[in-house]
Amino acid sequence: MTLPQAFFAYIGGMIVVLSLLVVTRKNPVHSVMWMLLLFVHIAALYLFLNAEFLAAIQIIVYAGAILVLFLFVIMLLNLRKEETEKRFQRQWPFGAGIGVVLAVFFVLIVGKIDVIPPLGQYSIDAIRSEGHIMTVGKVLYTEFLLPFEIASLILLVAIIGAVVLAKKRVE
Amino acid sequence: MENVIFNQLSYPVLTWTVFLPVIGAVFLLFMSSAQVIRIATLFVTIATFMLSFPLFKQFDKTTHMMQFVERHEWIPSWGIHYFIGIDGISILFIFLTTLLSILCVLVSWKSVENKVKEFHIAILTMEAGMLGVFVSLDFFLFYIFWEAMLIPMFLLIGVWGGTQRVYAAIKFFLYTLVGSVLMLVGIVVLYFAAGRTLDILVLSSLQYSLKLQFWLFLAFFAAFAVKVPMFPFHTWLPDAHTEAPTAGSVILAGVLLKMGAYGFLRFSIPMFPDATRIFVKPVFILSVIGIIYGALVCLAQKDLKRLIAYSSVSHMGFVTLGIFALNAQGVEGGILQMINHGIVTGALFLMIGMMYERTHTRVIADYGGFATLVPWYAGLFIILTFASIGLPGTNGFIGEFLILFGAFKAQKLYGVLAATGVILGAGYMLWLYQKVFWEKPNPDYAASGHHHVWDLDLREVITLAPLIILIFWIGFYPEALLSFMHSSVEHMLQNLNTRVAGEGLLAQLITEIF
Amino acid sequence: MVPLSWYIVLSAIVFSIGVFGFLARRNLIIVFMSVELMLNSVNISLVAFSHYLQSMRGQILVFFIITVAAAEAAIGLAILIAFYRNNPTIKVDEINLLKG
Amino acid sequence: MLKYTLIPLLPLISFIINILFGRSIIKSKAHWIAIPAVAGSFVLALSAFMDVMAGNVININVYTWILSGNFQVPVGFLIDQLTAIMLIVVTSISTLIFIYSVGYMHGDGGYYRFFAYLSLFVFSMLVLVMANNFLLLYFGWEAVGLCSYFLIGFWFHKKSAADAGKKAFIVNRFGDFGFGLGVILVFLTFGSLEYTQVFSNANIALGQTINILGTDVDLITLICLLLFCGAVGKSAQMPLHVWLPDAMEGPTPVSALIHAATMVTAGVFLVARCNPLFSLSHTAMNTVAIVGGVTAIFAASIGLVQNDIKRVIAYSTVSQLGYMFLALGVGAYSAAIFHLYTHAYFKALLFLGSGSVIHALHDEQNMQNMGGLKKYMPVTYAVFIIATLSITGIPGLAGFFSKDEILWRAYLGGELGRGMWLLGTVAALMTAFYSWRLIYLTFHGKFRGTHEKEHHLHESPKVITVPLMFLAVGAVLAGYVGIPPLLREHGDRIGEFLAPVLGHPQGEGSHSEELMVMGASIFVALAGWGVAYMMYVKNAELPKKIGSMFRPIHNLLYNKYYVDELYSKTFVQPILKMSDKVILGFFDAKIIEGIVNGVPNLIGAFSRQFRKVQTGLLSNYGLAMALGALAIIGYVIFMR
Amino acid sequence: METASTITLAGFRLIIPELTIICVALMLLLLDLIVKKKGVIAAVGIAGTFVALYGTFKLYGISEPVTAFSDMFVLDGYGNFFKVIFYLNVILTICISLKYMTVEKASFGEYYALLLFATAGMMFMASAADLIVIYLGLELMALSTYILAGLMRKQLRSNEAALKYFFLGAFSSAFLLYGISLTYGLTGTTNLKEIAASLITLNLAENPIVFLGLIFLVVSFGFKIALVPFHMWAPDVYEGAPTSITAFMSVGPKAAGFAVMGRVLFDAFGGQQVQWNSILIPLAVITMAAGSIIALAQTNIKRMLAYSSIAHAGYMLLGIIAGTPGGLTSTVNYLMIYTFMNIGAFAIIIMLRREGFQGENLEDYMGLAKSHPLASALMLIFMFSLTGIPPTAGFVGKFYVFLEAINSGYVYLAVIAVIFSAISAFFYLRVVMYMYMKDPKQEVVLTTSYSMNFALAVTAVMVLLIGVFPSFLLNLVRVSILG
Repeated sequence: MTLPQAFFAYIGGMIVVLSLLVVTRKNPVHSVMWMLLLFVHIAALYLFLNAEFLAAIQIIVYAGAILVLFLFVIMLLNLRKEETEKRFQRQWPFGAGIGVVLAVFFVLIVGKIDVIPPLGQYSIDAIRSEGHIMTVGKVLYTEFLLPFEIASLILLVAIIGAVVLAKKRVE
Repeated sequence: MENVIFNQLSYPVLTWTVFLPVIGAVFLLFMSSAQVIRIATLFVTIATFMLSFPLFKQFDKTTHMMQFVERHEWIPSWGIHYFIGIDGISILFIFLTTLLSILCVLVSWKSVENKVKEFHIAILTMEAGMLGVFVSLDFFLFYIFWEAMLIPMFLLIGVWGGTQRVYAAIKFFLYTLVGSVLMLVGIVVLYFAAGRTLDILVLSSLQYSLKLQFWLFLAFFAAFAVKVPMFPFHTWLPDAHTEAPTAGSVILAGVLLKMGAYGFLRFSIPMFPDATRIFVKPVFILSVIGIIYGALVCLAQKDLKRLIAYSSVSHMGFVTLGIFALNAQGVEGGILQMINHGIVTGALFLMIGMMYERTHTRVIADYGGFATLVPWYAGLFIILTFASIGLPGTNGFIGEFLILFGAFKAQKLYGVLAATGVILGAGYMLWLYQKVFWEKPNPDYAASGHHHVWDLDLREVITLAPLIILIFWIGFYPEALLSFMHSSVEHMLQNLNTRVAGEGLLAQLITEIF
Repeated sequence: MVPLSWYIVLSAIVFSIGVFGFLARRNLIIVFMSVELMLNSVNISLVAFSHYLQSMRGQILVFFIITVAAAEAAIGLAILIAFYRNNPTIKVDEINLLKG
Repeated sequence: MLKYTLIPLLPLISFIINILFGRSIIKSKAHWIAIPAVAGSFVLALSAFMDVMAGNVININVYTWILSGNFQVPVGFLIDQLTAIMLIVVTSISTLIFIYSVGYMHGDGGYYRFFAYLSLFVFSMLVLVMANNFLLLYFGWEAVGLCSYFLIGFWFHKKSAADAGKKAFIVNRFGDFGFGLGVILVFLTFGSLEYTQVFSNANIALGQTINILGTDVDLITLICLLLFCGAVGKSAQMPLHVWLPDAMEGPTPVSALIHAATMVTAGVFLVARCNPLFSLSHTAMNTVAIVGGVTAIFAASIGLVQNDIKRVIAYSTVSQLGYMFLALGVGAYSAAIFHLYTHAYFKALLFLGSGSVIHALHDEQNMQNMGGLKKYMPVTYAVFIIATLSITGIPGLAGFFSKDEILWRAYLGGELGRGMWLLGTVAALMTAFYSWRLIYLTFHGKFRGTHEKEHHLHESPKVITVPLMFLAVGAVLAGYVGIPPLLREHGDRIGEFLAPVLGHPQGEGSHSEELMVMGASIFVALAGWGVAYMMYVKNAELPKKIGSMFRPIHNLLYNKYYVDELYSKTFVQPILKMSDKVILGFFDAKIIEGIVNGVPNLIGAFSRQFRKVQTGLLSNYGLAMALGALAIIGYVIFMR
Repeated sequence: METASTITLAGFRLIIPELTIICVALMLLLLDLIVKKKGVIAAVGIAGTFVALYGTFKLYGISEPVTAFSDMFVLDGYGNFFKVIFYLNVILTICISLKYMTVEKASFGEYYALLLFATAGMMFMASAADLIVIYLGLELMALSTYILAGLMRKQLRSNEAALKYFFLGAFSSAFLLYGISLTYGLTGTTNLKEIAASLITLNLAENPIVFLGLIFLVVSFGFKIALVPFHMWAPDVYEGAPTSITAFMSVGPKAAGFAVMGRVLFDAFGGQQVQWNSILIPLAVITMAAGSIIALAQTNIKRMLAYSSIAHAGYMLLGIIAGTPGGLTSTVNYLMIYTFMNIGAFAIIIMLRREGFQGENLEDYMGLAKSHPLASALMLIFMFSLTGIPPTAGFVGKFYVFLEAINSGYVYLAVIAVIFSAISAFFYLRVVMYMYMKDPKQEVVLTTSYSMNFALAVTAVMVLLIGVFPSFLLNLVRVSILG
């Protein structure tokens, strides 16, 4: 096992374990905490794959914004009694079964995946020479201009939505 | 298009005939007084009837070709045309439809008090739909009219019907819909088999593979047999007939039931001659069962309208029997019998409706001795009774005799079996007449009784008179009607005979399918 | 060198765990987190593909996914709060006013 | 041509006028339209008869009635010798009965209706006899049935009358069922329905067979038997005789005209008319003879014990019709027509006479409640005696000549004919007995009815008695057109007159044999008279004694061999029960409706079950989605 | 393959309709702060949509498909036709919701903006030539509709509807993304045309992983168009959401789903028709079956129409299964017709809603024909059109779909479809039956407005017009899609 493989083995193993922890912990706050750790590992994986910018926003947006939002809501809703009740619902064996079968299917099907297509121009060297953020930025504002604009609209809608739905209004 | 005769008149006569009721219906929307609506509707139906007159005058009886043809682009991307015209088979139904529509308006003059406007709109759209079915020469157009009729009929039964009306209406609608959607699939398959056209004339002139014919025949059979209705697809009929208002029953019996048989004549037989040969026997068997079964059920009925409804099953059994005899007498008798049945059963329903207005009961046992109480009514009713039985001198005889002749010629055994229906027919109709009109009068309805019944008034006599006259006219001079159909029927049979491959069709089919 | 398939299998397993979480948990917030888990699994595979294909598209898509995820989180939690105000529960199996 | 067309048309016009305006305008003056019309027909018929006598056979087509493919039927009239005789019989008797009815039906609420129906009947009967093709014959055939239905049910408020009318029509339908098929078969065989063409081509059917349910049947026999079916129904032969006695529910003039003189003889006319066909088939001929002979004795035996005056005459009619068929069956067509002709007079006379009696007794028909009427009703009594002498075959009266001719021809008709002759002679014995029994019970002895009725007893008015006298003349003299050659050379004028249509009867016998036959029939006539005299005049207690001695036989006869009950039990009731309970109650309501309603109900049940899948739980929905995806993956990737 | 292109402003010309919609939406947000009358906002929204419609018609002139934004966006007749559907959808929805939202006490200015944002999302989906744009357009649409569904904040069922819609939507998004990632991983691209090219050049036609990706894509699209078994959200959400939004959702997202489904399957996976048909055929059958059958037992009319909409998705799918451009055309045609008849039906439902009266139960329709003959007549037309009875547009739609399915040899599917459509007639008829054949239980007062009348008039006229003279629509759709 080469070093990168060993590193992957660690990170991959941790990701799986942490994922399981996230979905099985009784206390949602604990789940959020495990998820935070999970995101850190995923960010590490991104780094490992030469995606520094993504690693950064993984931490900043996911861990920094989304998870905080989750925590915030959990606190807001003040779910104290949660810890005394069942964490799974009745159909959980089905869920588990489906999860396992799905995983088996996936592994059977995608397990032997390999890269066939002709490689693109963004080799590691190419990215390195320009810097990852620079590369991403350039592509984003040229080639992916339209999606970028749409994404901005999505964020706008999210703001409106949050305001409309959650704000207390005087009628 | 050299095999049709385009409309020779200066105006599109068929289009006017079909769509005048629709225009009338639209105008009704803007009227409010019930009486005005009735008069307007009567006016529209009479106008439609008048409009169809030139058809009879100008009709060329010597040719089988479609006449008064109009043909315009309609849906060019599907190769579908607005293509209408009539031949000797369809022209009589135009007459029947326009006539009965007038009578329907007349008979509803007093009996319909509720939602008058909607009722008359339904009647008019119904008329347009029925006429459309008979004039369509494009299968797509035909199907549109065929299905569109269901809507007003559904409402007629369901809104203005008797106590079980909702059940009857929905049963009627779904039953016929299931049949006709299968036909829709058949139509589409045919469309491709014929090279993207639904022109009925073209479709009838092509030769299809036996297997295709077989399946298409079945698909069409589903629609037509339900509509006829053939045993065992008949059970919607008693309910629909019984629960429908008088006008609805008249239209149902008078015209709607004819469409199935008309479909056989217009589509099944000309388009699928080989399959027709295969299906002659099953259709014969079902027809004969229908004749006897319907008659036997009549013997046990306790409800006036139900009895007449089941008698329709029996009578329509004769019609299909005649048509599938596939000889001139059988087919012409079948067509004539359709007209006859429309006249006689239509008139019977009219009369029962009139009586229902007086007595508010349809139970046979509630009647009795009415010949004393309402002699004119009884007199007209006996005419209908004997026309229904098929007494010589009435129209019923000509139709039944020709059918039996044709059937006997084609298949002796079935002709004999069918003829027993004539005996049973006399049995139940005379039993009905005796129970209603003879014996001791029901004191309830006598002049001193609680529910005084009165004899026919002028409006009612006018309503019935044309039908009574027709009964005798056709009975004594059937050529008046038969002469229209000779060439068309002859042509149809000629085509059938030249295109039939011969013996062993069934065996060939079995090998093709398996 | 780590083979591509390892990443993909990892992604698949995390995805399956997400599915399991979605189907099994009662707490809506954790259900939502399971969805995030599924998104992350997709991200892993996308970044891996991107890396191995030497293409930028995957990473750009990940960028968008993260953006959308943030928007989704905002809206989703807003809906949750709006719901909670009317019916103070976030148990999946207690939310069945609409059924049949 | 108009002349001949007017013969049936006049009564039709009378009918139309009476039925349309009778109720409101004409009312009790209906006979002023009906009688001239029928009398006019009579005059025209006489004129037509003259034309035929002059040797012209009239065959005219008025218009094409039905045309369909190669099937073509005209409305057309054929007036030949046979028709001419029928025309005379029908119109003359009709005229008399119309007049009679003026008195008989006086004051009845349905006076105009009665004359309307009678007119319609005359029209129909005339069409029947004048038709030049089978289908028009069929038209008249059914139309007389219709009139019979109306007239039997004339007093429709009586359930028995209504039932009887319906019964007559439906029983006749059974016969017509065969008749109709026969007509169709005639056309299919000969390509035409016109008599002239059919009969001239009759030979082409010889030897042809037709396959019915796997067995080959001789075509011509089948045709004849089918046609004969109609005759059996209309002429009330076994086994379709059941309607005629019940038909006595109608007014008596109707019984006289329709159910004795004219309509019921249509069957005889039909077979005679089709003699070219029947002559080709021995089987058919024998069938006709056997049915006739058996009916003759069967009906006569029933007549022996009946108490209803009209029923006795009705059974007598059935029996006499049996004679006619017997004659037809042995090939003595002209003898049958001869008897038809004479029978029309004496039987009409009997009926009208009984009508006179009934009228006098205010609708009393039971002979046990009569007696001693001769002093109150001398004219009626006299004509009754004449009619009875005639029907029993006392020499010199009409019945003797025709009956003797039939028996003689039967005697000559080979082995079967000999048997038939025996049956006929026995039936003649019975005829004599019940005829005289009727006279004695009605006119002799003491009146057995109530005093009130006795008080009102009186002779009928002129309008009734005058037609009776006319008929009595007919009953005496009608026979002299057919005197046997034995008694007078060329005496059989009617036979010779009919010969162009009906041919000459076969078979020759010696004079001694003929005298023996004649003697036998005279002997049985007298013997029957004597027995009746013994039993009902001499020793009034005898009938009861004999009745109790042969109780089972008496019951059997009195109940008409239980034929009605048999039909009801084996045929009518099972069909009614089956259609109610099995077909309507079970098959239609349970099986077909079960399927028709069952499928939607099943779908509805599915619907109610499946909607439970929609639990409202978010996770379940997710589960469904995931399962769906999984299933697709499994199915598409691993299964394929 | 990938080239870093420069920003071309020329591309913006092609998205002028989208930009118009977005700008109007933003304007409405601002306008909401100044104007109190919602009618004005609605009017501006409608006017803006008409401007966009005008723009789309202007762009219709471009006969050949034109791409822009480095092939992420394609302007062609297919997309344009769908955009017309979306415009109609949003215009009619605004028309029918003006009064209604006041009754529901949820008359927010944002409502109209969100409708437009959702529409913009759909428009991007319809014109997307790239999976990334599809994803983002879909999310834009979805997020907006989640909010709209939950707009009646005080009503628990609206909350619940939004909640379920949101969670399941997010769940299905994950599937979509997984599908995209697999496709991307194998073909190296997300551009639809390039995917198609790669599948051929890289010989991936039989590759199970591509197949897996395809399945996931179909699953997520199936979610949007409510195919069984991915339909489970639909009844609940349709019932809980504000009725106007139900109308909007039952047409817009469904049409958008079909738009991307058609594009992805035909453009990207055109060579794999056999494979995707093996997925779609069973889905279509159970969709028609479940939709038609379960609807029979419903008593809430919105819920019933939800199931009906599921069944209709099954019929529409037949056109795609046919696998020919003609088949696709028939589906698109069906969608257009469905827009009219479905929104019309919902409009009537909305009219029944008033203060203190839900008007959603079938019983509420009892005897409606007596008190409101015109409204009942219109409902009757819509119901018969949904059943597919001529001479209404519904029949034309069904006929075309069957035509194409049979043309491609799927006679048995057509038979199954017609049988289920006959079964479905029962529950449509029941509405008619309640209106016409029962006696009213209570007084029903209709909430009408000019805009509502306008919407009803448009839908009813179109339903009848297309039913009798389908040619103009057929020509339009054929020109749009077949070129």
